Parts: sequence; structure tokens; C-alpha cells
Amino acid sequence: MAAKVYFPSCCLPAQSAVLLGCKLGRRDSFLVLATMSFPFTPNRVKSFLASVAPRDTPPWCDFRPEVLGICNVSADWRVLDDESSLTAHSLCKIFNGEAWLEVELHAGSTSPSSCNIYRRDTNGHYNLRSPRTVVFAHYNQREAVTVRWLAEDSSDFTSMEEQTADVTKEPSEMALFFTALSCNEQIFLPPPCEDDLEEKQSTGSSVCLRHWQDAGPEGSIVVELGKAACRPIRRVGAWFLALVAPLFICRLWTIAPLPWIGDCLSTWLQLHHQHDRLRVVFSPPVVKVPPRLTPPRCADMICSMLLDSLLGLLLISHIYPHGHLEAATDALPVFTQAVAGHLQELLQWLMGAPAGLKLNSTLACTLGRFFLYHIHLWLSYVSMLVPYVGPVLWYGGLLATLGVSLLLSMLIDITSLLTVHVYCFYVYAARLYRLQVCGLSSLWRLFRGKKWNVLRHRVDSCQYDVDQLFLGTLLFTILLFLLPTTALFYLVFTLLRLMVIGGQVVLSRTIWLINGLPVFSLVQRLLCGYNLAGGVEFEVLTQTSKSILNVSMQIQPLSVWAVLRRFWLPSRVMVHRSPNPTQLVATILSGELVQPWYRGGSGWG
Amino acid sequence: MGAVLTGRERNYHYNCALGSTRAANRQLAWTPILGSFGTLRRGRRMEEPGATRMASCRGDPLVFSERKQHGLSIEYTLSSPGVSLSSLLCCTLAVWTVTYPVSTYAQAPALLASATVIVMLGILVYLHWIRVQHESILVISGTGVQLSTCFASGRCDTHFIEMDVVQDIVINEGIHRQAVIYYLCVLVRNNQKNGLKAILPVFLAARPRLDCLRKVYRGCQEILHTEPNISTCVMDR
Amino acid sequence: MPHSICMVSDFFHPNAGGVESHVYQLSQCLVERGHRVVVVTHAYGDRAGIRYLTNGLRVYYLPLRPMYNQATAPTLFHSLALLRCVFIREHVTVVHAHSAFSSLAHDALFHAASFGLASIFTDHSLFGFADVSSVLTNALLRASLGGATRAICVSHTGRENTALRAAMPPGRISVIPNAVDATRFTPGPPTGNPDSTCHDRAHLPRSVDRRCAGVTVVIISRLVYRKGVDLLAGVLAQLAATRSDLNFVIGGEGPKRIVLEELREQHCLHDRVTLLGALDHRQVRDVLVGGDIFLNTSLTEAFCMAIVEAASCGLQVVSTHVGGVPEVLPPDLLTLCKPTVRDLCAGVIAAADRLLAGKAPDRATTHARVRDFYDWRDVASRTEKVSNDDSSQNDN
Amino acid sequence: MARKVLYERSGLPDNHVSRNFLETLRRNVRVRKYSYWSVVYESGVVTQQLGSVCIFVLCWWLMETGTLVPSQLFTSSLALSFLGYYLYDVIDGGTGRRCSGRTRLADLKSVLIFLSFTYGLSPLLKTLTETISTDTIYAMTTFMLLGHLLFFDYGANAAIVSSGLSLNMALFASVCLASRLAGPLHTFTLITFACELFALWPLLQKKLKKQSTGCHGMLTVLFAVVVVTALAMVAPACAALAIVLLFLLSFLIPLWLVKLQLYKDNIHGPWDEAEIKDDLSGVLH
Repeated sequence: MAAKVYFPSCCLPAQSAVLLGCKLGRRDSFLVLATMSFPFTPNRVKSFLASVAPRDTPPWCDFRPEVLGICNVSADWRVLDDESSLTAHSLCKIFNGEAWLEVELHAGSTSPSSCNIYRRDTNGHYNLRSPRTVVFAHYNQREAVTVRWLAEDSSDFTSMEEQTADVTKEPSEMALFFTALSCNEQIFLPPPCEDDLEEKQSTGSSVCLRHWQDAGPEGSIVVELGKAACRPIRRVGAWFLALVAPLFICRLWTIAPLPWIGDCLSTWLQLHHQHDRLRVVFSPPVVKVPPRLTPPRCADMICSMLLDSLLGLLLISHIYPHGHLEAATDALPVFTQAVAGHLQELLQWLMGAPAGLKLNSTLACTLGRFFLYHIHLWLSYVSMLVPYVGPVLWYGGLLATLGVSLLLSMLIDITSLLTVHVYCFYVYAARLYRLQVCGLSSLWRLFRGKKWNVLRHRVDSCQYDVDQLFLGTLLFTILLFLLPTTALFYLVFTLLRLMVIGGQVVLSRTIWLINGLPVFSLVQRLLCGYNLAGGVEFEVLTQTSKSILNVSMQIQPLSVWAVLRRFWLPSRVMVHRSPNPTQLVATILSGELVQPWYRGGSGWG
Repeated sequence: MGAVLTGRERNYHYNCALGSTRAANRQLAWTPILGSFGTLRRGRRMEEPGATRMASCRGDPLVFSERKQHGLSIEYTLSSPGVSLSSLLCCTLAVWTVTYPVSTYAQAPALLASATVIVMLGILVYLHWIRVQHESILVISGTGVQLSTCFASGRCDTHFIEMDVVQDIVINEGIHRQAVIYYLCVLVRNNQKNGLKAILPVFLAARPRLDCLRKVYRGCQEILHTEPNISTCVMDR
Repeated sequence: MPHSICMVSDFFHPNAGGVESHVYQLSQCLVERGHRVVVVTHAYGDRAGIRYLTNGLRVYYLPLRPMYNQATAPTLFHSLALLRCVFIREHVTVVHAHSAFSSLAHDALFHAASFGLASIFTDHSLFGFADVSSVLTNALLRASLGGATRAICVSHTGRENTALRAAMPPGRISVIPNAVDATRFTPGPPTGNPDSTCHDRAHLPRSVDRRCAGVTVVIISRLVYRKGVDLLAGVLAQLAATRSDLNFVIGGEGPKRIVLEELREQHCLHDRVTLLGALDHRQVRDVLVGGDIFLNTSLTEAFCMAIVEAASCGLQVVSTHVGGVPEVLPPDLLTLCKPTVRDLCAGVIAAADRLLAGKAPDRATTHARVRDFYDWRDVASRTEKVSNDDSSQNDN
Repeated sequence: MARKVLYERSGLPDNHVSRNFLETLRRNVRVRKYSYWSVVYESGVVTQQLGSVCIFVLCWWLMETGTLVPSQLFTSSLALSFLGYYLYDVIDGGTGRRCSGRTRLADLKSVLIFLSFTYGLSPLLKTLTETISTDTIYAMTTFMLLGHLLFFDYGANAAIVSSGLSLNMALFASVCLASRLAGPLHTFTLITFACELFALWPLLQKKLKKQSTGCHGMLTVLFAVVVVTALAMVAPACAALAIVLLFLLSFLIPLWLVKLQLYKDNIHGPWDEAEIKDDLSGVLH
């Protein structure tokens, strides 16, 4: 197996220098983090390495930076310390690492001509490792350091705890590579005291490193400010949360009817959802591993809440000044009248000969009158409601500042309030239809001289005596001829009910979308793709020497779909999978009630 | 008495020979006119010195090229003949000839416009997601196996599998539509639980024959299973 | 001259049954004799593609959808392309189709004729002539066997039946019986082989275990009408009433199981009649060894494998005088009775008395005799002879 | 000559055809000998059932055209039923009643149920199929009556026979026809008449047939005559058709059946599935 050396491409073309980096796991693979050019003194180097050693490394791998070896450019050795003529080979004794790299380069060339790896055996001698073949991977250090490693198949690596639990299994090499880089960030930061580069070199007192950020720390002021500001914001948020929390946690809500009502009102559900989000955002971070490796949960939540309230404000700014709200409150009674009118026409049509169907006129009339009376009841109920709608809408509108999703959930509640009568009609018709269908199926079994054996759940033949047969047949004929009428009423009201549910599903689907969209990671993926690494891509470069394979390693950004799938925020408004059509049709035909499947909690599925 | 070779198999030699010559000289330097949405990182090589002509299991001509880097990495690429510009043009012409009389008769010019747009989009989707130009497998000793599929529009999506997860590269037999074919597949081990996690078939679009697969198999096995021998020459002289 | 034989049937492993084990054992023995054998069947669930069994026996699970109890649709051409591909790849010289119920076998016979390959058909079941389904099946058989140059039947009765059904000259039908894997069906204590835990000693139902108390009658068959389960119910009722020392163990599953359960409830025979349910092929031996008499009440049997397995385990066999049963075992090992309740009861009682009086033949000698009667290698050699004259006759 | 056994190697090749090949073949083992006149006598049952269906449809037709007043039909059918009820007990001197255990009180209860329910539901039944077009009703009735004739229990133990289904079909047809009549009273009388004709009369008919052969023959002739005369009254063309049908049914078809016995050719051998002759229902009551 060829040994592997990951060499930062920004350190090429190199001068002769010492390679600082670390070993990756138990395999022959070395990660070079930075190169320190001569002159230097060994103990100076050791003290520097001790100062930049990462404090919180994951227990399952030791990523402390060490001197891996030296890289000399066409044999121009310059050693600082004159008194002991230190040759390249003797250095390894001083640093006494497990393995020692020697990379030969021609001046100005970007790919090494030879690379020998020496391995320390038990009694301290360094033997050349064979096969001498080495895979030299040039990696772009800028991308690799700032990247968040989320490879698809490393899903078993998402949470660090899971990884540490199983120490025996070596995590994948790429995971090691990126963890090592993120743990050793300290090495890339300039030493706090010296700020001037030339002065450092002349005095030789300090260390001169070459890595991707040797020209000075890169970072935008905004990020710095954000980091500085986040502690006080978190304190204020926590205080505010303490104020609001009792509203949700108090046991008042667990008294009998309230949880059921709570479950029906999507606004209450949405409020709970916002409360959960705030609690997560303002709670102190639990995970101790470097933040880069944990998914950007808080950032996403904050952004999605901001987006939500932004949309809400936009909507309000459009509605309130232009008086649309007042127009809406006036339009409501007119709208309900129109709806009532349409319903009455529909019922009249049903009581006649709808679509030429031959319904039992007496039954059709009785049902029609029953439902007409209900419409009358509903009209009076609405007229009672009208005075309260105005203020409710106005104050409700203000809630939109908390988020347009809250407004949408209020809309859902209002529609369900306004269409109570459709719901009632549907339930009556469904119960009647179900009664008739069950009666018919058992009488049909009687008609064929069979009986449902409840014990063995199967149909057995059975001997009926004459009057049972007679009675069964009479009832069977009656129910059979009445079935079309009830079926038609049932069908019409089911369609109405499905239309209402359809509308509410569309609204709740948008709420779910707004709640769940991981805005921050999406933007991050679109703007600087390489931050979210989904995989690695190797390409073989033109070869210069026999024993070294120069390979360039690029980082593949995660696909947009994968970003959405991994970072989708959980939302309490859990939209169940809408039932597949056959299941829906079967429920409708059998007369069972179609439960609305957009609500969280008890809904469908 | 062996079975009688009937149907397409009998004139296999005939149309394969003819097919390959025609494809070779008709291969334009096809740079995607419509531009590509994906990242165009590497221009694919057209006719390489190491390329030989092979046949897919259905007899279509394929160009097979091998690139070996001194025992450390090996890359096999199978390219099928490019999308000829003429075929795309005649497809759009066909659509136009159909929709033009209909739109004039129905006095709805929008029909013709929409048909053109649909055809364009269709070609774009065809080039970008459906028509595979090159398929390659790159094995780097000690690092891993990389499968890449490049489409006619130049978009390449690669999948890199680390070496410690790669269990083996084998040739397997399988039933594909109405025929039994050989295919090369990479066995991916599940590094958590033992046992096989996935079987990734290679060269899905090209589906080369057994002779080509044998070559690729031998090459990959060489790289995969080179035995590490620790020499004992001492460094300190 | 080594042939390249292609066994075609809808019924093969993982489906369990007589035809399946016949095809598997025959293929193994033919491979042993140096032939190249390939089995073609339809896909069972996600078990599709090409699989390898012991000794490099290659099995093609073609992705064809089964239509009715494991038989694919009898449309001729949906399997043509795949079968042709298999014939060409494997350089098949002889196509050997099994079982009249398998429509894939009929298709293969057609295609073999169109490709000019020698084809053999093995019939495993008897068929009547009276009802509608048998009329249709016989017509289909007559059509598909038109091309087949040779046929094999498992018993003389079977040969007569196939000759009549397929209107085939009897000279082209040879009689080659099934065989039993004697190494597995041996007398002696139940071994409780390691992988089927349910059959080490502790799990055996009490009635099978209680050897000394009385005589245990074992019945192992699919509980369907053709296996005479109604007849069995009548026999059980009468025997349980007349003889108190008889216990019954019934293995196998099927739609008619309810008949036996109702019988057990009505006559409160819970302790004397045990229903074991579906038995894995490996567990059959342990159940057989646990009993003394094997009762077979089936209404029609071409070659009853169950009684041969029972005899190989050393049990006395009582069976109905139907189909090919009389040809299977010599009279001293087999008590034949007419398919009526009274006759069967008399048979069982006679066998039980013989056992209790100690005059029953010794188990080891019975096993030895049955082992010589039937052996898969002998079946393979006779099948090979049929293939030889089949292909030679086909060349000239 | 080789013994047909498998456990011995006869040394002959496997495909050797010995002389005793197919010696166990039997042809036409279970063929029943039919005598012409007994078949004619048996076909009487079918004629009688056909006759009762015609009588029912005729009564409906008469009620429809108003020539028959509901009360007349009701009283006459009631009288006939009582007569039949009385006859039913007299014929076998009460043995039938003792074994079936049905007391007179139970009979009365079921009669009361018949009458009360029919009377109660007849207005509903009347308006039940008001909106359904007449020809659909006629089509359904004809199908139901044909089904009734098909499934009726003529005494043959075939799989197709299901007395319950045939009675239900007849009742369904009668309800459909009844809904076409003028008033609820008509509906009531027609449905009661249907019950008597299709539910009660077959019981008496079977008993009579078992008791005395002559009575059965006489009844068949009576039914044939009644049907023909009634049809002649209503529609002479139908009467002619009825005569031909009845003649065909009772004389020509039996002749044809006897003739066909000659071409019967079924094969029996050891390979046939054994039938279970024992009566196993005793075991699994």
C-alpha cells in the first residue's frame, strides 16, 4: 500500500524547510499543516509546537502537531545553530518522531522529485520504508480548513459522540483529514505578540511559518463582531424566554377540553413551534467539539425566523395602510350569504332529479329539508360571529410580526371555523351511508345463504329458516333501492369537505416549508459552495518522478438537494405523508370519516 | 449440436466493424454549444494514443482508453460516440414540421413557439442528464477508487470511495432486460457493521463486453492488491 | 458423451416440495457424472439473477412474474428471449422440463423444438380425464409434448396415464422412479440437527416423545383435499374411539387444517392428536423417527415420496391403494387398504397389533432394503441413458 | 411379462413396453341406465316449477290490468294455503312435524311475521321503485325468476343447488313487480301470494312427490293445463308457445338424454382420484 502525504499546495514552490503536521490514524498517511523555513533551533520549534497544540481533540485520535520531516530544495542546507553541525538525518533523532519524511524538490518546481519515508523501529533506528512509492496529494488548504465535512456516506460520522463510542472502528481517512485540520486551527493563527513579519525574520527569535494564512489572519469584521456580540444577545434572549415560558409550560393547558382544542388550532401549534425554536437558539451550546463540525442548527433557525417575520412585516405593510383589512371584514357577511345561497341551490338541485339520476323522491326531500334547516342555523351563527371578526382580524394581523406562518395558521383556523356546516353535513351523510353499506353487505351475505363467522373471521354457509330469509330479502330490497339517494348526498358533501381540506393542506404545506427551510446553509451552499464538502475528487497530475504519484485533491461541494435534506429543520407542524389515493378512495367508499391529514399530532397516518 | 445463432448476433461482426469506423470519423470535436450548467472541470480527451475500439454488449462501438501511472494509479475510460449535431437538428426539424401546420391551421403561433422551447429544453436535459459520453474508473493505490460519469454536455459527477471501505472490484453476471450480461462492480464494505453495504456497478451506460471487463479487472486487481513489503536497508550510514 | 443439460421448471429452491428436491438431487448427481447442468426457474421475490449452488450448479432465476401458485403465465413468448440467451450461453444440448403444472416447462419444450435441441419431459403427477381443468391441461400437454422427443414418468401407472394424456407412443416414455436421500432418513433417535432448534428432544411434542405408552401414528402431508384429509378425519375419529393406546402426530399445513382442528375439538382429542403445522424439510426425519406407523390417506399419488421416506426411517407404512403407491414398496413393508374409513382403520389396527406383538420387521433391515431400492445415482444414470438415445435419435 | 413394480430391476430397458401395458384400463364404468318413462316422470318437477312461476306472473298481470281484485286473490290464496297446511300434516300422520320439532305455535308466529311486515312495509315498497323506469324493473324480474328456476332444489344434489338463493330471488322479483301495482293493498296481496307460492308450496310439493307417484304425475298435468288455459285467456300466442315448451320439456329432452348415453366414453384406471363414499358429515356435524 503506498504511503500518502497530504501537502498544502500553497506551500509549493517550497524552500528547504521543516514540515509540521500530524499522522492520520494508524495508517501510513501524513498531513502536512505548515512548513517552517530555516534558520530555526529545535527547542524553539518544540516550544512553538507545544504552544499551538489543540486543547480539545477527540479522544479517539491524537492530532497534536509534530515535526514530520524536512523538505530540502536542491541540497542547500542552512542550519541556524552552528555549533553542532546538524545534518538532515540527525534532525530526526532530535525530534524523535515515529516516522521521518524527506522530500526532495528542484528549485521552483511544484512537484517533489523524491520522497523517502523512514520508520523508527524498536531500538530507535530509522529504516527506509518500502515500497518506496508515495502518493503525494496536493490539497487546497484554504478550502480544506474552512470546510465542514458532511460526506454522504460519512453519515455515521455526523455526531462526534457516536464516533467516540466505537473506538475500535477507525473512522474514514477523509474524516480524519478534516478533523485534524479543524483541530489544529491554532497553528494558522499568528502569535499574539509579534505583529511585524520582517522584524521577526531578522531577529530569528520567533518562528517563520508558511501556510495558507501566513499573510495575516483572514476574516471579515462582521464575523468578528458577530462572535463578540453573541454572548450578550444570548443572555437577553434567555431572560425574555424565562418571561414567556410559563405561558406554554403551565399545567392549565392539560385540563380536559383544552388539549383537544389546542390540537385543532394550528395557531396554537405554531406558537408552540416558535417557542421551541427560541428555547433551542438561546440555550448555551452543549457540544464541546469544535463548532465547525456540528451542523449549523442555530444559524438556520435564526435565519428562518428572520425570514418568517420579514415576510410577515412585508405583508402587514401591504395590508394595513391600504385598508384591505376593513374591506375584508365588510366582505365577510356578503361572502357567507353567497356561500349559503349556493348551498341552497345545490340542495334544491339534489332534491329534484339531479343529473337525471332516479333518486327516491321521498327520501331525497326529507334529507334536503334537514340540510336546508341546517344552513338556516349556520347563517344565524355567522351573523352572530360577524361583529367579532373585525377586531380579531386586526389584532391577528399584528401577530404577523412574529411570522407569516402564524398568519397562515390563523387563516387555516378561520376557514375551519367558517366551514363548520360543511363539516357537519359531511359527518351526517357519512354516518348514514356507512350504516346503509354495512347493513347491505350483511344482508347480501344472507341473500346468498352465507354468514360472517366472527370467531374465525371467515364467511361460512349457514341454514336460515324461512321467515329470516323473507325478512332479510325485504330489507335488502328496500336498502338497495334507497342506496343511490344516500350515496349521492354522501358523495356531494364529501367533495365539499375534500375541497376545504385541500385548501387547508396547501396552507399548512407552505407553513411547513417556511418553518423547515434551512436558509443559512442554503445561502452558504450557493455562495461559497466548498464550505459544505460532500465528497472529494482526485485527479492524477503529470508525473515527474518514478516513485512519487502527484495527485491533486479537490473538494466537491454537497449537492443542493443533499443540503436541504440534511439541514431541514424539524417543525412541530408535522405534515404527515398525505394518504395514497387508493387508501383515500377506499376510506370514502367504506364511509369512514376522512380525517384532515395536515394537522400535527393526531392527524392521519 | 450447438444452438443456431440467429438474429442480431449473427451479423454482429458485420455491424460492429462498420459501426465503429463510422463513429470514429464522425466524431466531431464536440464542444457543447449550449454551455453547461455543471462545473466543467476537466475537458475530456477525445481520441487518445492508448485508445482501442471495443464493443458494448449490444454491439455498439465504444472507445476504451487506459492510463497507468507507474504501478500506483490506473484509469480506464469508456467513451461512446458523441451526440451528432445532425441528429439533434433533424429532431427539432421533425417537431417543427409537425407543429407548424397545426399551429397555422389553429391560428395559434404560440403552439409553435412552445414546441420549439420544449424541444430545446428536451435536448438540454438529454445532453445534461441522460446522454453519457465518458465513464471512467480511477484506482489510486492506498487512496481509493473514483467512479466518474461525464455527460454529453461536459458535466461530470464523480464518486470517490476510500480504500478502506472498498472491499473488492469483481466481474458479476446479471440479467439485464432480455439478456444475461457481465458487469464490473465495486463492492463497498460497511465500516461500522461488517458485511456488504453497497454494490456499485461501473460502466452502466456503456455496458462493455467480457473481454474489455477482463482487462479492467486485471488492471484494478494489480493496484488494489500490491503487497506492502518493508525493506530492511538501514538509513544511518 | 457429456451433455449440457438445462433443467427447466417453475418449482425450485427456495420453494419446498417433491418436484424441487427431485430437480436438485438429479442435477447434483448428473454434475457428479460429468455433465454440465444448469437450472432455469422464475424469480422468487428478490432472489433474481444468477445464483450458484453446491458443485457449481448454476441456477438462472429469470425475472418472470408467477401468475398462479408459483407457475408463471403460460404466454409462450415472454420467456423466449431469456431462454434463448441461456441456451446460447450455456451451449445447451438437452432441455429437461419438469412437472406438468409448470408453464415455464411447457414454454421451454416449445422453444427447444424451435431451436432443434433434444428435449425431455418428466411428469410428476397423475391427471384425470373427467373434469374441465384436466381436459384443458391434457390438451396443453399434448401440444407441448409434440416437440419433446422423450418423456420420463415416476411410475408405471404414471406412464400409462401420460401415454393416454399426451397421446405419446409408450416406447418413448421411460419409467424412472424418484429416490430418497437414504443418508438423511435413517432410523435411530431424533438427532435434532443443530440449525433446526425446534426439534431437539425437549421440543418434541409429548405424544411423539411418549414411545412406550402406546403406538404413535405419524401423518406428514400437505393438508389439501387431494391428500385425503377428510378421509383422515374420519379415520382419526373412529380409531380414537376404538383404540385408546393410539396417538397421532400430524405434520404439514394447508387449507384443510381446520377440518382436523374441529375434529380435535369436537372429540376432545387434544392430548392424543398433535398438529405440528408446517415442517421444514430437515425436520421431517425427526418427526418420522418419533413414530411407529406412517399413515398415508392421499386420494391420488404418482410416486408417493412420503411413504418411501417413512419406510427408510424404519416405520410400518399403511396407505390407500391409489395411483402408483402399490408399485413403490414390497407388500411386507406396505399395508394397502381401500380408500374407505373402515378399511383404513382395519389396516392401522392390524399394523398396531403386529407392532405390539413384536412381529413387526426390524427398523435397520427395513432401512437397508429401502436404501437398495432407490438411489439418486441410479436415477441419474438411467436419466443419462434417456438423454443419450434422445440426442442420438435427434441427430440422425 | 414384467411385474409393474419399481423396487425391482427387471433388467429390461426403462422404456420397454410389456404386454400388460394399459390392462387396468376400464371404460364407462359408472354409466347410469336411463329408462325413458322414468325420465319423463322426473321432468315433471321442472314443469311444475315453471308452471308456478307462470301462475305468479299471470296473477300479477291480472292485478295490473284490474281484472283480478286484490281481496279475491288474497282470500283464495289464503284458503289454498290452509288446505295445503292441513294436507301437509295429514299426509305423513304428523311424523314430519315430530322429527322437525316445529310446533303449530312456531308456524303461527312466522305467519304473523309474514303478514305484519308485508302489511307494514307495503306502502314503502309501493313507492320504492317509483322513479325507476318500468323496463329496468321487468328486466330485473325476468333475471331473478330465471335465477330462481336455475338454483331451485329439484332434488338433484349438485353444487349449483341453493334453495335459499332461489327463494330470495323469487321474493326480490315479487317485490319489484309489486311496486308496479296500483296501491299498497295490491302490493301486500301480491307479496303474500309470492311467499305462499315460492316458500310454502315447494315444501308440500316435495312431500307429495315422496308420498305418492300418481299424485305427482296428476299435479304435473294439472299445472300444465292451468298454465295453458290461463295463457290462452290472456294471450293465445303465448299459450301455443307454452304448449310447445311443455311438450318439449317433458317428452323430447328425456328422449334426447337417453339417446346421448351411447356416445358416453370416459376412461377409468388406477390413476383416477378416489372418491370418498363414506358419509363423513356424521363425523363433523
